[in-house]
Amino acid sequence: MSGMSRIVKTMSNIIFPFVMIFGLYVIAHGHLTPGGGFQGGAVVASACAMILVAYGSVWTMKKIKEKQLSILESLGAIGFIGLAFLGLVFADKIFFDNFIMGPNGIGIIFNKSAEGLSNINTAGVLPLMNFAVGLKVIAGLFAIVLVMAYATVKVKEVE
Amino acid sequence: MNKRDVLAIIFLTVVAVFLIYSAIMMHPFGVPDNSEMDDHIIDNTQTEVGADNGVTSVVFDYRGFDTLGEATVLFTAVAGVIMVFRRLKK
Amino acid sequence: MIYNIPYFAVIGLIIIGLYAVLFKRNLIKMVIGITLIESGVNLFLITLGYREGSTAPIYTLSPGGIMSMPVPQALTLTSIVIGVAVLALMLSFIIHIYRHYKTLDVGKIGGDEE
Amino acid sequence: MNIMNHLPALIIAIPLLGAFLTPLISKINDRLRNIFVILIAGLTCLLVFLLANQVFTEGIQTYVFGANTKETLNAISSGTPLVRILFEVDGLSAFMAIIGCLLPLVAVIYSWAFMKDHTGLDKYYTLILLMTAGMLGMMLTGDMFNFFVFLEITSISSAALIAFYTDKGKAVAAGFKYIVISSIGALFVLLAVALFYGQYDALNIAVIANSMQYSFLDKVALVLLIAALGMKSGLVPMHMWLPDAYGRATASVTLALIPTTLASLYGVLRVSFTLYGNNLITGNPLKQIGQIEIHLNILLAIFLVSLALITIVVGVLMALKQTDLKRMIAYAAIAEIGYMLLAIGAALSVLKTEVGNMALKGGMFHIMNDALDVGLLFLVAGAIYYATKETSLNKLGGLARNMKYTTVFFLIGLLAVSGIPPMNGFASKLLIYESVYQVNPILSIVAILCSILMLAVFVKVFHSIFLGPKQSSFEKVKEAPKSMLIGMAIIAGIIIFFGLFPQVIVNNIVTPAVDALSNPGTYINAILTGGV
Repeated sequence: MSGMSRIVKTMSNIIFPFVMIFGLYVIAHGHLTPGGGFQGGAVVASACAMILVAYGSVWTMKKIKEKQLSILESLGAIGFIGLAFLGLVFADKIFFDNFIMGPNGIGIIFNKSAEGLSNINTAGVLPLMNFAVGLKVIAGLFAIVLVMAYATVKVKEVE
Repeated sequence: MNKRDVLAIIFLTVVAVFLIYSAIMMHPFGVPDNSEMDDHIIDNTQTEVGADNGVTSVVFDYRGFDTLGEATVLFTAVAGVIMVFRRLKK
Repeated sequence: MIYNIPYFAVIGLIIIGLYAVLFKRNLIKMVIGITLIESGVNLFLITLGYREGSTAPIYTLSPGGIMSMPVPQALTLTSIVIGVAVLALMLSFIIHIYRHYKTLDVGKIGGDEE
Repeated sequence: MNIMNHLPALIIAIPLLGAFLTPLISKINDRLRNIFVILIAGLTCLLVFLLANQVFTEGIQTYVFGANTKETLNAISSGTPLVRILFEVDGLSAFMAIIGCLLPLVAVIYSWAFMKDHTGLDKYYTLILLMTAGMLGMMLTGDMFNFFVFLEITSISSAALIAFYTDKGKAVAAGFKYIVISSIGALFVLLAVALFYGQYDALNIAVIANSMQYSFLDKVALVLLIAALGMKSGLVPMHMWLPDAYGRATASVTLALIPTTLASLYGVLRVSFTLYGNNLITGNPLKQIGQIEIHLNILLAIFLVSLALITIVVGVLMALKQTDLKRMIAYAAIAEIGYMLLAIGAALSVLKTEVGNMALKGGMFHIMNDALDVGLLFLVAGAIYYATKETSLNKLGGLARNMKYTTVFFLIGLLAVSGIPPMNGFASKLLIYESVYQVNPILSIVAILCSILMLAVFVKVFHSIFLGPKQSSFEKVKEAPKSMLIGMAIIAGIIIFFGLFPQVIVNNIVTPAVDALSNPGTYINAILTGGV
């Protein structure tokens, strides 16, 4: 797949930052409004998939390899399970403990309880976990789409 | 129609009959029988977890371990897809 | 009884999906069938959490009143992500099968290659 | 932080962390990665043994994620609903977890030499660790939805691993078949979970079991669960995926696949003995039609025994006519699953008696023995494939001269799988024959006949592969490399140890599992009455 016409490329260039920002907004406000790491990650990954469709998988593969995405995904997963492990170290010393909140919490940021005004600085580990999962989902979904698109290109070349 | 299709039709009919009967036996839509667990979460999400979003507090705190599993499923699928499309020669 | 119509929609989706898996010979159509079953089950989970006249279980800008149950929504979220993962793996298997056998007919795959 | 208090969580978290780190470590060095993966698998094994020891000495262990376990259990006993996920490990879970951690460890050791010529090994090791975490999660969890999530992790990673030889269409087709079967099965499980949730607003196994009403919806859920999990454990009307999957995967993957099928079998046991166990044990009739009382345990017993007999007979007969070594062993594995079910079904009809307990002991012990015996045979098949690049029985021959150790290991596996005295298979099969004979002699005779037939099949195979004239094409065949021999030696050693001292194993490991099966009340009370 060698990419689509110039109109499509230009339009996706214009739309891409808006979709990206919307996705990041959904990730960042996961603990306040509908959404979260998975949903926002899927939005950002769809923006990346749009670029993939517009420019073609061969071009995209030159810019970013699936191995780099795989490492990014590993980092997201390690961040998520690492937050769960930190619960073993701090506060109540329980796996998956929300160690920032609670009576024994060590909160510096995100330490406020919900105040009715929807303060973003609430909910303890939840925003951090949202970010870790968001990173994981962006990298993971984009890696799947990229690898599958690239593989189907090769099928056509063989024929 | 061969033998396999006949068996499949019988199977489908039996499943359909059982499921329709279950739907009639279910509690009416919008009026759940029990809701202690969910009421507990709705009442306590702001004080225990500190999140305004009840669903996120379930996803990442009350049932956070499920979410770890879910993230692992996605990780598994990505690893599987990349492995299936790997280069075969060194 | 009339209030149970959402459950019948669920059953419709599951039965159509099972029909596609059992009778269709094209691999892609089988995968579509599995996705239909999965949508049916997800819809069932979501309908279980609804309470009449309820709002979303989110306190931000909440209009007040009763809230619907949050657990089924979380479960559905998990099951949707799992569904995406399974779908991705199945489709990549199909791409490979097509490369090897040059067909998507379920009866012609699995044997020795041409 | 005392590690001993966090064992159930660490058993899942350590392999998961290992799996997430493996892609990063393989950037550095392949050798380092292999060592790292073996270390992680070994550490998991160690943790499982520690946990099993705790369970066997102190009773049921629970772990609540994200909250203090004791406080949560106290709150439940005073009426607060249980919202968090918890792990509950009783004798049965610990028994299965021992199998589930041991075989992947051997598979990883065996892979070092066996897989070294292939690409994509970082993903291969990642997936094996994920599979280990998935099946251990299935065995330890006390939450129905969590069970579904781990079921999916296990089946996705197994499907990807079955399709590892992507240059062969057959392997990919087998992987596709497996993923279709298991995703439909998993959706059935999810539907059953949703039915429970809709009625009781609970997801915990103990809580659901406690409030079980045996309504029509519960029966639909039981059928869905047994059908889905039975399909995944390879019972005969739904076994078609198993020979393909076992036969086309690499030998090390097949070894790790065996405990995943056993994890599904664990699901069947957990559902029928704990979730629906109250009725099973108290023995109240489900329904009374005139003079005839319909008991749940008799119904289940008839269903399971007939399924088991079909499974044994079909497995052995199909094994007879196979020409491919690995497919033949796969059919033998199906027959072995039949033996376990036969014992469990027979025990259901005479629960709470001496005979019932003996049958359960035989069945449970046989689960462990089957995993080891069939696993060893698959490893030997893998070694033969590694040396000769051939699995067809018609072409192999005269390998005994060049592959002495492998021959010995095959002989051990052969004797064990067909139940000949010094091996472990004899110990468990003897228990099964004795107890089943007291329930119904005919069942026992059929089982013995099939066992003899199995011996005949394997002796024939042994003769055609290892004995006979030396073939010119196999003259330069060498013995398998060291890491493969070590892997086979570990399993062979355990087999012989179990065969020589069966009483030690039965008393220390199997009996707690049998107690857990026949007393579902303890599993439920451990959660609902504050762990007292």
